[in-house]
Amino acid sequence: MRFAVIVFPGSNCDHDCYHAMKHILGQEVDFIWHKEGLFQKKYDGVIIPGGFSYGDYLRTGAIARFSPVMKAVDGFAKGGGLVIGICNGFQILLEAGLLPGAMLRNESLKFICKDVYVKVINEQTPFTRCCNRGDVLRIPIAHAEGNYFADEDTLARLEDNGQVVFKYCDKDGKITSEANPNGSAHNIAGICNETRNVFGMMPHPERCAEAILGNTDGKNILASMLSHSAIFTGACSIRYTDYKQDR
Amino acid sequence: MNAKVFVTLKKGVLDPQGKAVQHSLGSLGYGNVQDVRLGKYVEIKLDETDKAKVDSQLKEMCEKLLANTVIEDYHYVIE
Amino acid sequence: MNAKVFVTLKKGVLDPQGKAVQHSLGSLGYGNVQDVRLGKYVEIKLDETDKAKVDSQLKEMCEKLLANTVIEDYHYVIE
Amino acid sequence: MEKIKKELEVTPELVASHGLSEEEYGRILKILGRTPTYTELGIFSVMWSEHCSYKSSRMHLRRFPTKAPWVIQGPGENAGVIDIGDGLAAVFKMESHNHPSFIEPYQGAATGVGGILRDVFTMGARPIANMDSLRFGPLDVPKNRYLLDGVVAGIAGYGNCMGIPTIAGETYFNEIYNGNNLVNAFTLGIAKKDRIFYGTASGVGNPVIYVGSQTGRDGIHGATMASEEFSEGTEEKRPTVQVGDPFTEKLLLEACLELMSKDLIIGIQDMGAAGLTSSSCEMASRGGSGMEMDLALVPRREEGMIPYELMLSESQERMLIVAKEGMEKEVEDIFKKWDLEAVTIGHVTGNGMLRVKDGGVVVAEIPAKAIADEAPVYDRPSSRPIYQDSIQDLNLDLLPVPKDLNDMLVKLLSSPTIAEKSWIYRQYDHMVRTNTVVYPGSDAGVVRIKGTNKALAMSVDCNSLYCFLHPKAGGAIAVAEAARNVVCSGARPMALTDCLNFGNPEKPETMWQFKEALEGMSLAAEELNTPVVSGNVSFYNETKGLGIYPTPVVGMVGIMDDASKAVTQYFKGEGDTIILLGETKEELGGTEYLRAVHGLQKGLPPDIDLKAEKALQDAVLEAVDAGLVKSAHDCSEGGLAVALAECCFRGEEEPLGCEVSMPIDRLRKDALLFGESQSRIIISAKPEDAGQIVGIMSRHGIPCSITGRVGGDSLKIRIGSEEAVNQPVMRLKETWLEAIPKMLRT
Ligand SMILES: Nc1ncnc2c1ncn2[C@@H]1O[C@H](COP(=O)(O)OP(=O)(O)O)[C@@H](O)[C@H]1O
Ligand SMILES: [Mg+2]
Repeated sequence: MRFAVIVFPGSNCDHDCYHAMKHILGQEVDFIWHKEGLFQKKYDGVIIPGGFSYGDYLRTGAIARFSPVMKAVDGFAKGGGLVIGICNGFQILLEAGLLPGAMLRNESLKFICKDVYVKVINEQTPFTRCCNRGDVLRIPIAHAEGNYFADEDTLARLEDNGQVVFKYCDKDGKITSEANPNGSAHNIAGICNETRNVFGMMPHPERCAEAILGNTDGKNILASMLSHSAIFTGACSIRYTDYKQDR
Repeated sequence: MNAKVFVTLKKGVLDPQGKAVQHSLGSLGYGNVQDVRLGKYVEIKLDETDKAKVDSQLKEMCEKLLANTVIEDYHYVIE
Repeated sequence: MNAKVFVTLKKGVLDPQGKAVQHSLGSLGYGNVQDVRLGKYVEIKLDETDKAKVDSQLKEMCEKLLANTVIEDYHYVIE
Repeated sequence: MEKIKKELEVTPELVASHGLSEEEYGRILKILGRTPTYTELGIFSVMWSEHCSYKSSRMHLRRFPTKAPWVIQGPGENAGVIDIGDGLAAVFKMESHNHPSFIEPYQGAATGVGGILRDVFTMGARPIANMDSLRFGPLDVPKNRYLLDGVVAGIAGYGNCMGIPTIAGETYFNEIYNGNNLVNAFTLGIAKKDRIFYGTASGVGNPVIYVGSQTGRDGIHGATMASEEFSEGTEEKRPTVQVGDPFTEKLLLEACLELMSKDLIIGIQDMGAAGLTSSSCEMASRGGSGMEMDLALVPRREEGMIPYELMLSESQERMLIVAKEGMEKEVEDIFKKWDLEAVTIGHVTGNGMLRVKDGGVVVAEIPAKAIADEAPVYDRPSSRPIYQDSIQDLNLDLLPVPKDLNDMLVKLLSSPTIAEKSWIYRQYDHMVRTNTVVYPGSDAGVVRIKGTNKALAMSVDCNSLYCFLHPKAGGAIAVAEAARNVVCSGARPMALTDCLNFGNPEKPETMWQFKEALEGMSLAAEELNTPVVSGNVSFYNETKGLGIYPTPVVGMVGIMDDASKAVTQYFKGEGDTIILLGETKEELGGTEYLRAVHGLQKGLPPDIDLKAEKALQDAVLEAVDAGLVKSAHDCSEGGLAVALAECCFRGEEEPLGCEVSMPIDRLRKDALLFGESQSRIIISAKPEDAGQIVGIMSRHGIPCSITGRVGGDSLKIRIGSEEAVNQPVMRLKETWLEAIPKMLRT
């Protein structure tokens, strides 16, 4: 399969996503510079990586959503293509209106980098096929604005439609306010659109997809995008290749 | 022409930064501070003399970029 | 009483945010935007009716907490 | 000289206000053979400031060992470079941003990180890890809380936005830093060994290209500010603080690395302290050439800037490049792709002169070598402080051993210097780039090198109280401890960088401390075979005549061949055997125990036997290599008891208890528990491997005792038949975790 990793000025998890998809999951991956208004190749999935696009100046994701490449992403999504936005990528999808809601500063007002636990609320999405409902995954967060906000109606709709994919929880899977690292409404860590093909999450699955880093929980999410295709239906199987230098 | 744009969090959206400032002011001895809300203040210099045009431009800029209307309100003054 | 405080970067101090916003407005087609500066806007509600007192308090608050006069200027209006 | 533009007239008052001595001014007159122009005066004053010229330290820095077969580039370039095999090199350096961080903590710290990052990527290396070394006054002073808050947010703001993980650091609190906090930032990058770039200008006619942000009036005389004491008037110098723009720097990084992957340039240097002045003089001087520039072409942010300001501005996020002739367009295109300016402002010449024009008029013309290399060098007088004997004098007989040693342990764990630092490092992205194998919280940070099996371990260390009480021992211990931390993670220490923070060098006492500390560091670096490859000196850390403790911070870098063998300090499993390596002596002088619990900063610091240290490090590496070591942690501040507690706390994991017994000894019990004897490491291993470990240790001549086992809910330490410590480990951990957040909430 072939994936596109979008690179905005200020993206900094682009190399990490590339590494995970290419060297850990063995897929074809291209970097796409944000000035490209059209995809030159056919892609099976688009990844909007984390980082600080445009320095996060003004508001996270606010400036990036106007980059030419977002037209291509929009068209790709409307055509049913898989789009995953991680951290800053999630923030960009919100600003672009591809997902509902907005991000506020973390309740602590501080940047937070640490492992958190998330619970799989909906396993029937292209991004959670390798998970079971109720699974608890340990995945790191690293953000200053991950405090998800939406009005009550929107939140109710998200919950009813099964668009809430991950919620912050404790180690045992309990969804408590202590386990909420940033103040997110309903402990939301990740949501998808109604058609399930556009997905955003604050935690970083690409940071925990390799044994050497001590945690492979994130691989379930990245690999789910593969199992969506004809090649990988059914049980999740993952090919490994030796990682090469990605510099 | 010059414009000043004010972007504030909507009523009903929690403002933890404002709360933190209020708390700090309290511990500095300003007990009479009842509420603090934090927003953004944008000064824009436009090469334009037509006030009506500036007005409609500013409205667009706010809606598109300067404010996220899911969480923020805005207003502006033209000088 | 209510007060509005404006904190802006001093003249000559680099304003990376303002620059980024200006650039973005430019590519959105607002070529007539000549300069953008980004600052903070603070709304403060005070349980106080003595305007002179409010004035001197606000000045102190700005100097001590709301602005860092090394790089920022401030002004305020009392309503 | 009539072609030189008329500027402000240079008067004796103007010379004095530039911080130049009469003798220095005389030297300038001799070099030029005439009165300098205003711009030239500015150029000399920044280049000959302490910060840029190292005039008080230069002759002493020669003492450092700087060579080893794996050293590719030692001190003198933008950063040091070592060979790490597989065709790769590690490029690293540390730098101070003390004064700016005191005046504007967020921006001061942020631009410190920005500056050190540029030093590293200007050599063609992609930065992969940062560290920070911080010192503040106590947290019960509101100003210090404000400084800590701003500095940490500034480091986070810049490093996180750049996408470089901050994987380790150190933080101390002591009232001596009340008026002078210290903020030292370290960056390490990786480059291909045969693609290292240097700050050099050569090839007559080659274009000189300015890239990056526009020039504003930022930080004019920042370098001179860093070379002065703080006084009442310092507040007025405030506009010398710059605002950092990490977003632009990220673009600059990517653009420079793209540029360097092609064959387009001769040399490149960042515009750090003294901006365009230092980059142009130093590049010309290193290349043995001259340079001519036209300031009218320099991109600027403000109107009406004069040549003096353009030459001295310290606007951030800028670089100077000497490209190959004819490649201007290619260079410009790369920068354009990243939305950055690249402007050809001059060319390399063959006459050795730095010639600066403003439009058609020459405003400065100076031999480049004279500014860069012929700066004054001072052998400043030094003498041992008269107070030295009295601070070393400690009579333990006057200090009874406390009855409740549990209570002492709790007090130590809540001392902010020992307490957990996650309030700080949680704000730093320490995982981005997906290389971090060992997170902050253990002895050293570890990053794997993608494309190889290797990893690099790194640590920053300095106990400045030791350095105050005995600068030579303190300097040696800083090196030894940094290396020991690296060894505890399973890596072999290879080379170090330093940041030498001291008081006013015009005081003989400061110079004595400086020379002694350097001697100690040199001896240790020699013995441990870890040459000094880069560094930075920060003098004048004084306010109203009160200087800081001598604080020579060491950043050590080590290599491990197999990243999967990285070791952390945390106990791993119930039933594992605990082994204490090294000898515990009755050494309480300079300890955190005396300082935090008894309010004494006195005595002689612990003794350091460098041969024993080396043997210990070799032995531990052998045991790690054999796969025998499950955890390793060195004893530092707080001694054995605190080190054991830290092994039990296990970072993010549930804590695990342990039971340890020590034989009855002639030592005082508090010295046994909290003394800070050097060259000690606590390791844990499977019980069946203990014998083999003891074998290795005895072969290396390392004192070694099986002292206990991991398990239970409590930390128990027996001395003979007495239970000296017995505390629920969960409660201890909470105390330790909560100490700093609690102080910040007040
Ligand atoms: N300012 C900081 N930034 C990042 N990490 C820090 C900082 N201060 C302390 N740490 C981390 O906290 C842990 C404890 O630090 P320290 O007490 O200096 O350890 P040690 O005594 O073993 O050298 C280390 O892992 C260190 O990297
Ligand atoms: Mg240490």
